[in-house]
Amino acid sequence: MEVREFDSPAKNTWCLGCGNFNILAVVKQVMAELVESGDVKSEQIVISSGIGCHGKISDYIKVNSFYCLHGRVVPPLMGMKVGNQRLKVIGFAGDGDAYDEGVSHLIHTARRNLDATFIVHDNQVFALTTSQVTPTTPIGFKTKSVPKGSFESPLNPLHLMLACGATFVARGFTGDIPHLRSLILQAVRHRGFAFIDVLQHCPSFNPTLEKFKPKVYDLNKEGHNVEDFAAALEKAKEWNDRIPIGIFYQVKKEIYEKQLLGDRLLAEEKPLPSVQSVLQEFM
Amino acid sequence: MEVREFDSPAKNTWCLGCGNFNILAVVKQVMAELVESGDVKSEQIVISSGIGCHGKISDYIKVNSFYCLHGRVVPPLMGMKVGNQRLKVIGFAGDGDAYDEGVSHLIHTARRNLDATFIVHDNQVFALTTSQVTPTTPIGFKTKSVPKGSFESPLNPLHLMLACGATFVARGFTGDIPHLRSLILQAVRHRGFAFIDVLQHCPSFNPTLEKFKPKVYDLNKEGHNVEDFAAALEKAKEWNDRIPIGIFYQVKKEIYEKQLLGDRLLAEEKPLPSVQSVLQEFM
Amino acid sequence: MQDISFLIGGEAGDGVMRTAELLGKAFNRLGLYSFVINDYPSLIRGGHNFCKVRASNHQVWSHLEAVELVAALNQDTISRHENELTKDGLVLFDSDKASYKGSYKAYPIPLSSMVKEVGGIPIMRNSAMIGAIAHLYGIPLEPVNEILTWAYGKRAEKNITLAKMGFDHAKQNFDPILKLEPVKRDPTPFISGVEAVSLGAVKAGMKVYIGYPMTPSTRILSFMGTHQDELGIAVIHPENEIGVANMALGVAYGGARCMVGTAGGGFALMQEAFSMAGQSEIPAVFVVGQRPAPAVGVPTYTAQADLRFVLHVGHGEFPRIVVAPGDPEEAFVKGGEAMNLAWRYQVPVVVLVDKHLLESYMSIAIDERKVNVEPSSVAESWDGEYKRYKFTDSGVSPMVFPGTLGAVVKVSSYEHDEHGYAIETPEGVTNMLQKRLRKMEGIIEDLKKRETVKIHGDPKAENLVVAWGSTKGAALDAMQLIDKPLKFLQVMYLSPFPTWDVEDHLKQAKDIVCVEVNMTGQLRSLIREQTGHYIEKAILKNDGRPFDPVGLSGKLKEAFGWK
Amino acid sequence: MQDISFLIGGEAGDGVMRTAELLGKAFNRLGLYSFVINDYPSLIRGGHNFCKVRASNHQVWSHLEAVELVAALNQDTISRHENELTKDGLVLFDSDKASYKGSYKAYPIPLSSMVKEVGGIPIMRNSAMIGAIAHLYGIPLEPVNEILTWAYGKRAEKNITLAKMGFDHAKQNFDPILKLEPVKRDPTPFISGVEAVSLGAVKAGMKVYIGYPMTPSTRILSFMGTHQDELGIAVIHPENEIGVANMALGVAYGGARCMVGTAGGGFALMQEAFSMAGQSEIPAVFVVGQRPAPAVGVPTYTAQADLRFVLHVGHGEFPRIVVAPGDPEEAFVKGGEAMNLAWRYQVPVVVLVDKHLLESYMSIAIDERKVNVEPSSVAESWDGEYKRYKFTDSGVSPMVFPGTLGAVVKVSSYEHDEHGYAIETPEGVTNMLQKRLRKMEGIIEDLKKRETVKIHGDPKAENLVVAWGSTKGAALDAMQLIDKPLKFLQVMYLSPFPTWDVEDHLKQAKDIVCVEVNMTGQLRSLIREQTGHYIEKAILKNDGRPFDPVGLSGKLKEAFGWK
Ligand SMILES: Cc1ncc(C[n+]2csc(CCOP(=O)(O)OP(=O)(O)O)c2C)c(N)n1
Ligand SMILES: Cc1ncc(C[n+]2csc(CCOP(=O)(O)OP(=O)(O)O)c2C)c(N)n1
Ligand code: SF4
Ligand code: SF4
Ligand SMILES: [Mg+2]
Ligand SMILES: [Mg+2]
Repeated sequence: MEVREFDSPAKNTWCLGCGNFNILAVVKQVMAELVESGDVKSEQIVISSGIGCHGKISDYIKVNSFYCLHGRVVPPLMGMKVGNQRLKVIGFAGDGDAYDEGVSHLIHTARRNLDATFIVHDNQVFALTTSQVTPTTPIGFKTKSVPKGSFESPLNPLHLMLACGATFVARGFTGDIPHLRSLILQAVRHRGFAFIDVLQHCPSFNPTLEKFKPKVYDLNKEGHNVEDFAAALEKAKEWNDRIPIGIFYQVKKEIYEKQLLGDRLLAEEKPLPSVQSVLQEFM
Repeated sequence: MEVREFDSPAKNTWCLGCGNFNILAVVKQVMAELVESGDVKSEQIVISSGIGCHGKISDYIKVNSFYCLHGRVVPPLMGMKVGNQRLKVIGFAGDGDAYDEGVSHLIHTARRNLDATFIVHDNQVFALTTSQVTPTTPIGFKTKSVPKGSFESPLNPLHLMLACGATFVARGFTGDIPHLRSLILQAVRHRGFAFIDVLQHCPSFNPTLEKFKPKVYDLNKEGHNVEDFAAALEKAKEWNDRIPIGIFYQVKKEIYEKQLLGDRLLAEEKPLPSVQSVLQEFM
Repeated sequence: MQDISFLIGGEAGDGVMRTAELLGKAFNRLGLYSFVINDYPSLIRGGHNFCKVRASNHQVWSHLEAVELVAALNQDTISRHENELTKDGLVLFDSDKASYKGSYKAYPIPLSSMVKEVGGIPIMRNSAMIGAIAHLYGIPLEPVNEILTWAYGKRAEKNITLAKMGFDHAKQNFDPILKLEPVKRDPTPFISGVEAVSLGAVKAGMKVYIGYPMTPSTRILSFMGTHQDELGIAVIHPENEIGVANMALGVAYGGARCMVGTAGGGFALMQEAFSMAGQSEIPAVFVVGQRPAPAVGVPTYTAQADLRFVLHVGHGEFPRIVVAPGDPEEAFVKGGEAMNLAWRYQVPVVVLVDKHLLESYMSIAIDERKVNVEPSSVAESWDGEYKRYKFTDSGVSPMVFPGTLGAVVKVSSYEHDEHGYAIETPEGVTNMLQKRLRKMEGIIEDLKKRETVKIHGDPKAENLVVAWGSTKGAALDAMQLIDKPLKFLQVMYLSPFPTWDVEDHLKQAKDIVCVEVNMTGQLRSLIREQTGHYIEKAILKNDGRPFDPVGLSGKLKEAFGWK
Repeated sequence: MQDISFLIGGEAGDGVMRTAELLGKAFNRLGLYSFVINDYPSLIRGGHNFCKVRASNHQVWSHLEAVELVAALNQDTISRHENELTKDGLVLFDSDKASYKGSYKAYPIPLSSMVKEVGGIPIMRNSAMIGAIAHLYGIPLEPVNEILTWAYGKRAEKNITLAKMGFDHAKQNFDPILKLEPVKRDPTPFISGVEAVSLGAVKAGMKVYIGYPMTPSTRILSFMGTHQDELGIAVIHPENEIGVANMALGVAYGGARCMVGTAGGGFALMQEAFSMAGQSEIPAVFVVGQRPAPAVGVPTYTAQADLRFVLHVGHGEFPRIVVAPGDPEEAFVKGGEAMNLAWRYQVPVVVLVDKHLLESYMSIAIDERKVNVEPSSVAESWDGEYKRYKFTDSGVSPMVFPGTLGAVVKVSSYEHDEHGYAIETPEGVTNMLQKRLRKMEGIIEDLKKRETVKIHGDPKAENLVVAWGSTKGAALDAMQLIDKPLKFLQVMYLSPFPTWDVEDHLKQAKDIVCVEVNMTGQLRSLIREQTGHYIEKAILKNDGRPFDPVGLSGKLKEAFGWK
């Protein structure tokens, strides 16, 4: 399968140089590779996205998509997997989307270990609504609603996901495309809830590319043991001159839908022909 | 101030032997002590509670109260502190309340370090709706909605709160009243967001008293350093033959309302007499 | 005509509801028609619970407020309910726990001692009480024992012994009230709205039920959960109602029929997702159980005060269907219809019920052939590139699911073009909005072939009662008590509003009274909005309790000037 | 009469809106009446943005769809808007970026080169464009320079140079369109609904604003945020709308006046808290900005399709007030009134606005004396034990805040007694429900003394136009274009519905047309529900765009049979 078969007719309206382009490019490559390698058929892939600049990715890939309400990327993913376990689902959310409006779904779906990939376009800002603070906005960041600078301590999404039992916890960076590509591919191949917080460059409101580039390093090249939970926590806290990217933690665990359904494929099951036996109980 | 001045005329309808009685008793003592010691005046105390068995505590203490919607204990607390910084506010939530319906508020208010105490009556079950699973229900627990037993990995509330930056993270146990009393007193005196997950015995649906009693120990008596974040995380994971209770973590940090308002007391401020100067900008 | 009515009361945890249901079931098996209403506060133990049980040799639709017997497991029950007794009323009570010195006849029975005697546990007092009640109504022990065996299986033995002890004690000490005559009739279930609406949905193809517990819909979750294997469904209880509703959209997008259940407060949280169902044209069925509100309100009681709220949920304009069944049989049929309509027209559908309908049990015939999986708008094939939102005359676009070879299925919360890509042009917006609104025409034509209202009583009567939902029961029974010609228009579909079925009745009527369990006359306002017809007379209340037929008949007579 | 209308267009990020606003402001300072509407898609850079600017020597209430000048920063603007030009229309464009060979007169101007010449940045093209436009409308450079200095402060210099270059180039090459005559009049602000509603609330005592960003209410958050110090308020942007609404209840409970702002989708999430405000009787003001829905819809455009949704938000029955201002002055007054009413009657109040009202700027007089902090229901003292929900004739209970010596202030989401303790008895429930509903009577009496509707045009005319909200502007301007007697009833209060002010006009009218930016005729249905009067004629649309006065006047004439 060619990458360009995923090209959509929708006009792309992201700003020049936006990190979302890199995520988009990489995701299309990953999908092509998945199809090519026989992991999945293209019609079985479903993406879902929130509302925000990131969300437009649903329009920018010609593949099944569920363009959600703001903050609600996760529940439809869970629903569609319950309806049809065979689907390969990938969610894209903004940091506002994932950590503000929709954080309850994220927490619990991680805990349940739904077999889904969840990619956060973390530009540390509500971009589409023209710049307001999100849970990952750094202290001091100025916006119209906080003209003197944000004073709320940011959330650490990796730590949050580790605390909630996600079975694949990673960080990507739009400034390192090959790394991001390999990361997303691994996430999508992970059986269980795979979470990637992607440091996403937003030239218009939070141009972090040059700031993060010199700091970022691949922790998987430095002998980090992805099965060591404590080490993962330790690494998740690192945010100074060095910013680790890569897989922080990965573990095997039975997935939600198998536990709920076994091998049943509800979307293809015939309706129950009669409820008489249950009605009988009430006689 | 006498404890019984907090007695309310409402008829108590908790089941015999319910752990909520112990929380209620202890909280009234703590309030009396706070007033007695001059920390706060009784009219400045406000409690707030969610919907569930626990929530009835709002009716059972004769003190200012905000009996919330299910899951919404935290936002009104934040609102009232913004309106009047001088209030001493204590929230009571159920595990369903705090970790399911309302978890987004909890996470972010912990991060902001609102000066509030938040006590979770964690009976690992939706009690008032006659027993369904919550995020802390253990695997295998059977209810009508999951007759074969719950299979979702429970959430670790202490770890969650540590990950979100709460400045006081503790666990109490309704089977150890003196300890609970001292814990709540310390929480209420903590300046910042003080979180206590209380293992609450529910004789009707989840009678854990005898199960937990032999396992529970006070980690503060075993040389635990409450300022050591890593140690706190480690202890938060302990849940086997031994279950630690006490303060896991405590740290000093500026509180939200001070950063937002300085010393302003909005409820008592006069209205702005004129908006002419701002209107002038539009001339 | 035989028509009995009694009350059983005790503390929460005493097993009152179970007992009442078992008795109702026993009467039902005898061929009588029974009705059981429960009344309990929002707590687990210790508060006062009671049930009213009615049984008759003709169909009954409601409980009666007045009872001829108060069966009390505790003192509290007597003091609370003595005043509900009819003139020759009796007080049957556990003489180990309570005493009675009032003006009604006292029937003391040492239930607790009996339990002690057989080495049972306190909850078994109920079985002895059942035995005593059986005697009072002239029922032999066999059917009672059958029910106890059905209920307690292997553990039934002591209960059977106790039933006999209660029966014998009563026989020796108390005069029977009457001898109930068993009736020969086709057996019907003794069932509540909870089970009926659930089974209707399943019969219409439901594969997934999602709910976050909230009275009065919690029992749907419980019923679906305990019967998930027999029904071949998956049951999910997720983190909150917002998750529930958005998940349900995912299930349907994935290709499986799904229903969710909640109450007013939970439904308030689902509004954005409801609007999303409208925008994305994903079939979704919401069972909304009313209870007194606003906010948490009076959680374990009943109301019909969310009609307007439900009719207008969700921002923006899009077709939605709202149907309000009035009894378990209608809950079964309309529950199934809701699912079928959702999938044929790709719209959100609300099944609007209330605590009284959901939790009260009654004998009622349910013909499962009335509900089947009807043809939906799922496509087998299509021309050219697949378009999820293809413009069609009907406004309904053929639907396929992800996983379909050759189709890219894009749904969106944004206004979109036929393929599902976001758009903003005035023409594009108008076309898609109108495509969706156009579906209403098809829905209306469809509903014209279904039962949207029911006419009860004398179809030629000039005096008209209008009501909806569970008030049907009290209204039907009240009409039995009025010896004047009376017609009762029961409105089942609220959106789209069936003016075609309603208007003539309004025009023909000389005098109309609208009866609702709300204080603002919501159906009345809807009728005025939809037909211009203003119904001047209304019987309204909103105190958590359903209407009582006797009280209602009095109010109706007064309203019609008949007394 | 002078009445100019032109369009400025470019890419998102080109600074089109700022330019239009500066021009509008410049006209306003000259004593002209200006109106600026913006039109932009939901994206940050690169999409097409444009504004229409209108100015006149008499009050204008709306933009005009047709323009005599298209001022284009890019090629796209020309191709998209050429067709909106009037017969003698002109195309002014950056000749470094675009070319024009069409049938209208071309006014090429090398804006980019000019910017390069002075070493400026691309966004400064606007200043040269402003200079050129000034020439076309016969405006001297002084007022333009003043505005540029006001806008850019110390950084204004290059902009001023560019304005002169643009002006000079235009003067040498283009014939002016006309010479605008400055008008002597009392200065008025040039302001949008965003600022007006904010200032109204502040003037009425608002101390806290809480919002989660959502178009079109995001700008309220921005305005409140940037002006928080001057206004003496605290501004909070929390985790989500559910947090927003519940927090707002906490603020008011704590004793400070609070307002929140959102759009339809966010308001959908606030419904449960809205119902809680009703139950707990906590004053709360919600500004709801409409945009095309359902779901995310068309986020940056306008609509009036959430009327029914807003009227019936929240489960249960409780009094609520809904007011829809039609212009910034009314937004100021009604924003303040909303706050005062909320605090006098302890009810939730919705200020229902839309993108068009919130974001369009116009010259309009605002008299700040019209809004003051009115007496509220806050108590200074009370008899006996304090009762938060004391039964009173008016239904309003004196309110105090925590921290008050001797008062225990208990609020509850449950149905409750006078002290705030949960109750379940039928009498208790009825009494408290009726106490709350009783407040509606006081509210109605109060509103009878306020302006609930406005009558525009000829009060004796037999032909009546009915509209609400921002459609006021187009309706007023359309009436200017119709030379027949016409009356326009603008409905401002939607709940409680001011039948007392509405009914007579409906009865007096011979022919009525209702105009709304929705497809289902929501005000029309409300009027039928509330008065029984069915307005047969309606002019409806819901394509994201407000009505254009010229187009509307044509449709009105048609509807009234005048052409
Ligand atoms: C319920 C709801 N609230 C608010 C909005 C408005 N809104 C649209 S995008 C957005 C923020 C997006 O931020 P983020 O998720 O970080 O995405 P980004 O634009 O940065 O990619 C908000 C608040 C909405 N669409 N729905
Ligand atoms: C929005 C909403 N959803 C659901 C409910 C129903 N409800 C009442 S109590 C409760 C669960 C309470 O569980 P928990 O918070 O653990 O409290 P507990 O009863 O165990 O003390 C639920 C789901 C509600 N009141 N509101
Ligand atoms: S605003 Fe930021 S995130 Fe949005 S498209 Fe532009 S650069 Fe990308
Ligand atoms: S059900 Fe459990 S939590 Fe609720 S009152 Fe009874 S024992 Fe306590
Ligand atoms: Mg973002
Ligand atoms: Mg609990």
